[in-house]
Amino acid sequence: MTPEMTPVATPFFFYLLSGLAIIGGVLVITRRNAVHSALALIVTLLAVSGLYLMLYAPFVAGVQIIVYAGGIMVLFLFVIMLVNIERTVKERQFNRIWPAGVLAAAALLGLFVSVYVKGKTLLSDPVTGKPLWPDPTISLPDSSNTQQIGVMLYGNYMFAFEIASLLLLVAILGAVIMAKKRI
Amino acid sequence: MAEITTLHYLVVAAALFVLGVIGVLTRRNVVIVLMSIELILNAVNLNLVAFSRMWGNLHGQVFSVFIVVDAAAEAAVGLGILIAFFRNKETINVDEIDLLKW
Amino acid sequence: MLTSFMSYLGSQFSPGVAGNQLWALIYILIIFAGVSVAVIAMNWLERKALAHFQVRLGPMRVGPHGLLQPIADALKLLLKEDIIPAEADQVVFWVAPLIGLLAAFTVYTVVPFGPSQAVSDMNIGILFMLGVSSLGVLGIVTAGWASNSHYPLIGALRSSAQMVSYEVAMGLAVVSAILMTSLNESGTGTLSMIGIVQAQQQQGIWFIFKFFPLGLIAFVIFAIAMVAETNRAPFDLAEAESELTAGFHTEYSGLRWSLFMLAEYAAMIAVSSIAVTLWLGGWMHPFPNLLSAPAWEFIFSLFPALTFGGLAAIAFLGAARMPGHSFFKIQRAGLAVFAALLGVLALLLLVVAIAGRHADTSIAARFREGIDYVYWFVLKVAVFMYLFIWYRATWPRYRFDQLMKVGWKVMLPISLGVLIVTAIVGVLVK
Amino acid sequence: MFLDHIWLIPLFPAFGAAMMFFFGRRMQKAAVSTVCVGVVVVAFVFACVTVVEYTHFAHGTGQPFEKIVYTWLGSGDAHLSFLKRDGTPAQFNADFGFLLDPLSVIWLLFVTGVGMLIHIYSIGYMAHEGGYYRFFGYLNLFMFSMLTLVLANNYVLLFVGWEGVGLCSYLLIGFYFHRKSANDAANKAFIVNRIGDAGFILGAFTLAWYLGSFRFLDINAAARSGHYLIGDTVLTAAALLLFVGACGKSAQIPLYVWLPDAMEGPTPVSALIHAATMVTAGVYMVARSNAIFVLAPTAMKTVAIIGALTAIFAASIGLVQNDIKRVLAYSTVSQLGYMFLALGVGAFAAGVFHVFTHAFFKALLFLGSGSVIHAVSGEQDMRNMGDLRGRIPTTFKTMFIATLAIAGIPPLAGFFSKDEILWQAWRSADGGFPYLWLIGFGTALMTAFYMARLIFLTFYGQPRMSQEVEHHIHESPKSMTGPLVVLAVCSALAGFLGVPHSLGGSNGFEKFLAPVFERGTEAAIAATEEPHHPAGEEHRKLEWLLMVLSVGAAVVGGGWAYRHYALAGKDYPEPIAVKAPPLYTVLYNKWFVDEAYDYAFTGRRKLGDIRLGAMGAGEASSWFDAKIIDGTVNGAGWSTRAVATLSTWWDKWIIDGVGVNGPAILARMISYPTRLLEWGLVQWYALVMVAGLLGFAVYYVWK
Amino acid sequence: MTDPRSLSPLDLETCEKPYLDSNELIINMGPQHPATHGVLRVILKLDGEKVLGTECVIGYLHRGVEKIAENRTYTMFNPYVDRMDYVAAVSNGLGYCQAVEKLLNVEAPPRANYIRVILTELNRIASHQLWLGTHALDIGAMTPLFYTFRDREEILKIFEKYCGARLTTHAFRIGGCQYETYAGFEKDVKNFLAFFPPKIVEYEALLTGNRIWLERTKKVGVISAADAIALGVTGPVLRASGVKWDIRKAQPYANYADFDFEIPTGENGDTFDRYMVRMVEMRQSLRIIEQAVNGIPEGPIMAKVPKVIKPAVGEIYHSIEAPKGELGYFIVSDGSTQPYRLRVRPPSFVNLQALDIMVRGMLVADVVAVIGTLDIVLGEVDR
Repeated sequence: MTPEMTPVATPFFFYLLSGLAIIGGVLVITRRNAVHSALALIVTLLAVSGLYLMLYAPFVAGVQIIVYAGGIMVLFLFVIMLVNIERTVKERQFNRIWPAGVLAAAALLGLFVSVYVKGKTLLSDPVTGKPLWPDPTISLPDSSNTQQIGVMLYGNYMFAFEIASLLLLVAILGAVIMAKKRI
Repeated sequence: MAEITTLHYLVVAAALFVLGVIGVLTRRNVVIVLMSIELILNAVNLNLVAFSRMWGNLHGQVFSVFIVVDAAAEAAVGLGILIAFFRNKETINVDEIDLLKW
Repeated sequence: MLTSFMSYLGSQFSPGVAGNQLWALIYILIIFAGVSVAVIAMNWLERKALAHFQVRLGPMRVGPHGLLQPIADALKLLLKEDIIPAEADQVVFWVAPLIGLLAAFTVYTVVPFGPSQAVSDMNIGILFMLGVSSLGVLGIVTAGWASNSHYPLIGALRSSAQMVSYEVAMGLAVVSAILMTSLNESGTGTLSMIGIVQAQQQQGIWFIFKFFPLGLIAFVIFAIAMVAETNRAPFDLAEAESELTAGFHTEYSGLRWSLFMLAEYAAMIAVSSIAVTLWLGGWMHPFPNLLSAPAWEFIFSLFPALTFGGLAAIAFLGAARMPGHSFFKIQRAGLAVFAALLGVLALLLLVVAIAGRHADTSIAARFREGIDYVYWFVLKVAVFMYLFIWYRATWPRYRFDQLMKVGWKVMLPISLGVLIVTAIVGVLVK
Repeated sequence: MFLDHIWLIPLFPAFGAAMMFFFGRRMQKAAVSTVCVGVVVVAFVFACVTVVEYTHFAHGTGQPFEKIVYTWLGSGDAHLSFLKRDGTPAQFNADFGFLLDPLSVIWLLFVTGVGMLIHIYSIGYMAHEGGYYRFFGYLNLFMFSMLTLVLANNYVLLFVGWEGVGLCSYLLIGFYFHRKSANDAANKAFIVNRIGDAGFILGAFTLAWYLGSFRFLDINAAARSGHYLIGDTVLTAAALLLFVGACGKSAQIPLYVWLPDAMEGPTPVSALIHAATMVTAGVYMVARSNAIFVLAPTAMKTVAIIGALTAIFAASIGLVQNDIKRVLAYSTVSQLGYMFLALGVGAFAAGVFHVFTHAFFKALLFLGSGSVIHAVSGEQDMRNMGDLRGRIPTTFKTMFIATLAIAGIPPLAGFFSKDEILWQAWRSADGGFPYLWLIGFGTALMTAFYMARLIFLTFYGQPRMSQEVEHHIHESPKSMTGPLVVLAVCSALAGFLGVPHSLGGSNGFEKFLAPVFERGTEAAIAATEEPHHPAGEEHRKLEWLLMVLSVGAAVVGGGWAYRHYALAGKDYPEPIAVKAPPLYTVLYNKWFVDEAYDYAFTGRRKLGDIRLGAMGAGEASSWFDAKIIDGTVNGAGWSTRAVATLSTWWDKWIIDGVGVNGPAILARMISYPTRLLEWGLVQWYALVMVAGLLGFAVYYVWK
Repeated sequence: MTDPRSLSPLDLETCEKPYLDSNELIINMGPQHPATHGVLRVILKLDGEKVLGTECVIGYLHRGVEKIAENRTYTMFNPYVDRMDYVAAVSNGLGYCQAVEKLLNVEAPPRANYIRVILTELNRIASHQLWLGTHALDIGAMTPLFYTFRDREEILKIFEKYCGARLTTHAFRIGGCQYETYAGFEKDVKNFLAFFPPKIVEYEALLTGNRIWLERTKKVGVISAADAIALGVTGPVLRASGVKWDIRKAQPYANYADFDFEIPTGENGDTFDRYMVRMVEMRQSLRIIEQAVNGIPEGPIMAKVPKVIKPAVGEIYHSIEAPKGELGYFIVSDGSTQPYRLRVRPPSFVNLQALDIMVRGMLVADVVAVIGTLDIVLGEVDR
């Protein structure tokens, strides 16, 4: 009934949001104070949520905001406040093997880049000749996105859904028991 | 600015992933390590959703919902362990968490 | 631009859906201004209403009957020294009120003042609303932490624990209302705010009365949870002045403090809007199923004019009843001018109502409809605002453990039960 | 109309259980019994009406009725499909569906009927116990699970019921949870059953993988289609796995050990769950899968042999037990063995018939023993009873009838079903089955002996209880004796449903069940080779001869017991103990099976110095850890020390002289790579992970 | 009972550990705090929100009243006592005047006694009203404060008309009253008697049945009778624990013996009982006032007191039932015009001792409620 939302200024928003996300990510891993890191992470999460909206995944975007930004990050902030940080702020921030870590991460980045480059040019499907990363041709109706995800969650992914619920239950119990004062 | 393709999203996700990996591998503060793991998971989610858009079905989005669930569980348990640990050792530095070494 | 300007007036959709960026921008501005004004008015109203609950007059000096008091307050707050404690975390201290404010105001992008009178109609409207309003916690937590002081820290922990706990009951109550939207032929519900109101329109009933008393219970739970969610009395533990001086904003002053207040009141209006949308039929006038004849439509469309007319009359009466002393000359004149303004507004509304009385697609009719929608929506929200004030005047404050007990042991099971029963009844009815 | 709402039958008790779960704590006892017994009565009535309607529906053709309420697992979506063994895709579908055919009709009727009677009985029995609502809630939950099991139309739903009854059994055995023995027994039952359940679920999935469905009708149709040869390996494996499940649930060798211990539960529970209904679930399941078993002769033989062995084995233990409920428990195991014997020799109908009659008289025996225990203030040891005949007459009379029935005295129910089994065992074509008959015959003899022993020790002889107890003896309330009488009538008359041809009957029971057990094409050919009704006079005479023999055995066994126990006073001698003391010891200690299990599986006992079983494994790993790993570590330490000593020596005597720090450098070079592996820094491990990830990715991208 | 002496004092050194296990937090409540009724400073040791212990720091309002007395004549000192419990100035004055009268062996005339009783009981109501308003405000109910202040105004008007002051009344003189009642005094008092009962109903309608109020007050700040006696707690706090002790009945002064009234007691010694005791006390005060105003005799209002008060050498202790409990004056006279030593036994000061055992194990919010329910006035605590 409603017309599909037509994306506006897509490139602009994409670069804005991804820029925010990456800057946030950089801040997360560089700040001394964990609270600042957490705030930066929130920025990243919200930016990623915006990217989901651009990808016609409003439900995932909503879940991202509610669960991540509203739930998990509050938990993080809570914990950061509980464990005192005055000492850790003054200490060395990186461990002794950080060059190795950065090197490994750089190798990983190189891997990604090379795969993407290859995927764009070489790795096309030999049979159909289609590239590995086709441009999105089939448009998803985002007006019924939530309904469809619901149908899939309760249909195809029934087991996974149930197991996820069980996982959450176990996590709750585990977290409660571990965070208890006296075990 | 050209049109935004799937690859663009993948590149962003790769960047976030690598940032997360750096955080996990180098930071000493456990809380920040955990946050870096959230970054990694987010990068994966972004990939999944981008692929979901690319193929025009919703499986990727459903999976990303599951990953969010997983992240919530991971954060809860991880922080629980962290608090329990902090209570005993009064530190939240990864390289001081090496009791099993002995 | 003109076409884009005019095209919206004939459109069935909210500007966000129709892709009309100009109008979306206009709406954002209108809503921002409107909410700010509403908060200011609410400030005055709260002081006056609370005063009258407590057998006193409230502000009387600044402007007639204290009408200009909020402006004076705002000026005072703007001019106050902006203190940042030396030991505070400067950046976070600075950012915290903005987070709260941003969260409170972003919610309004999906508030449906009418079927096309909204910034946008998101597919995940209610989810978005709950999510973004839950971000307000972050502002409070960071404010409490950044102050680097004990009272704010306790206040922040209290309030975030409280908001997180009550969010659960709130969400479940919301879900039971959303379930009700799926009772149509296709069997698919909707999360869109406008869709929810339209579902009520199609089913010809406000959800508060649906499956009596299930809808009512869910509504009551939401109504309680939203008070807790906004940290208002009797759940105002986070800023319990008798215990924690001022809770998380103890160290705040001046402009920053006023931002917190702005956020709090904006959040109150926002959650009230959710309640109105989900259970009280949104923009619909009362008895949508019975009184839907054109004659009734016309009568209901006279309400805005009547309301403003009534307000104008009250203001005139007030002006007339002012003491005849020359000290009151200016005040009397001011009130008279205010009354005259209200009267003119009433006349304008009357003209629009009469000009647009035929339900055609003329601009006047569209205008009339829009005004009606916004009027009824705002009226219902105003009732909630009054309730907020009333609660504050009547009840003592809960203790923290009692609050948590109520949230987890009373509200959560009830809302879960209501959700389950609603689902069962919904299936059976189908 | 009722047939269409067959899914309501299990829901009635479920409703009762839910009521108990949510509100039971606050309800009066009267309200509890009204609700809980009420729902079962309603279920029974509903079941009866449904069955009547079903008989009209089926018109004697025995056509099954299937009602699928909704698709429970899987959505018919291609994403949930899997590849069958033969490579064709199949749906993973499990419905919430109900199947009514003659087999489930029989179970439905006696589960609800006997269940109802036992519910009524429990009102009186449990009147003074704590946890009243809990007990009835569990019972109702059990009824729900059992009915789900019986009415399920596929293996998955059956498994739900299967696990449900297992859970209820666990809960009810451990009902007196403050008694350690009850808790242990409950745990034992649960754990032993898990072993069986593992087999069952593997079997069910094997079938689904092989035949492409969980639905009984699909599986039966496939099995009977003739596509599969007799002796098909996969089907044999599946049948054996299913039989493992049946062994667990129905207490067959080697998984029978839990059932005698399960008598820790309240007596009505023993009657309902551990005698009449739940333990026959295994029989039901095997009977339900008869189409598979028919295709797997090896499995059939296994079933028959295990059944026969269990029968005689348990009966032999029952000969000398003193606890009244334990005797009955071993009797149950033995009778279950009979049933499996019948199934194993292909006489499915006979097995089911025995389940049917056994449900009545064994429930009656248990309830009667409950009544006796009730009368003698909770005493369970028969050595402390005696001469109760005149004091609790109703109980005595009904129990006597039941004893006659189980011993196989004509014309009571047990006679017909047991003789049918023995006859089928004798008659079956495959070689070696007369031996099975012999075992069955021996079992019958023992059965008569130990049942008569129970009766005589309990009701005859001289009173051996204490004065105080004797003073308290009283007949049980009406709500307890009522069910006893009804069950006694049933035990007396139920046999006439299946009077064999040889006695001029029409064997209506077998006819009724025939559609369920019809053979498929392949199997039918095999079946035609042996005529189904050997009408020859020879056969009839043989059959009569066997009957006379078994009745004779019953009389002999009973008579022997009479000789030794009828006048038993205090310190009466046990005949077996007198004649063959070692045998008595072995029997009294149940062939030392529990001990053997402790040695072999749990490891609670040590075999010499070695511990086996689960604890043994733990101990072994502990030993491995302590000796090998720590030894290696210590060895490394020792060798390091040695190297260090050496280097000190070297340093002192050689380096100082020569002036080179070589050994120290060497030691560091040796230690460095070791340290790299076990640094203790989590991020190092993560780094290794990333490196591994990189390696894999590089390999796959550029291979 | 828990011996209050067995409670270990707050160990400030070991508090604030830097790690989570202890989780102990030191919080300074006051002296600038909305709920400490002035300048009380309470140091709270908290485990999360749970109170592990308290330490009251007092003296921020110390003015050396007792020392001042040694440098003033008996008459000159009279106004100073009004500044101690400034919400119950009349009671303070009554106690002092009666103590000096006792020292001088002077008896106030009957009419003066009647006036004294009427004013003291009015003052008791006023004090309780102020307590109710602030107590409710501490617990979060804003509205009662304004209601009680509105009604307290009526009492203050009577005071003002009688002696010209509203708060620090200085109403009585040694030997009687300075002022004869003004014309219409009795009418005013009777008007008040008619005016006030519906207002108590109004307060109770706001609070007594209120669920939140009940949850906040019941089982909060419990103190047993034995503990209360051991600590020397008096007044409504003691009576709420079930001890029927009221100086007006136990050692009647002025002419309280002439009046018929009851002593309300509680059972549980919790905040709610103290609330109820005070509510009933207000009604009982009305009864006393009614009897007094109806039976007020004619006659002189001053006894014969020498112009220069020079009591004989000796010492005297006299106590009265002030709104907050037993208010006692111990005066040592060396025969001069000034007291050699004057010591006040203030009820607020003594009652404040009970704070610690009342709040241990409770939550922060309860500390506020308990401070409110103790009804302390810092002017009296610090003197």
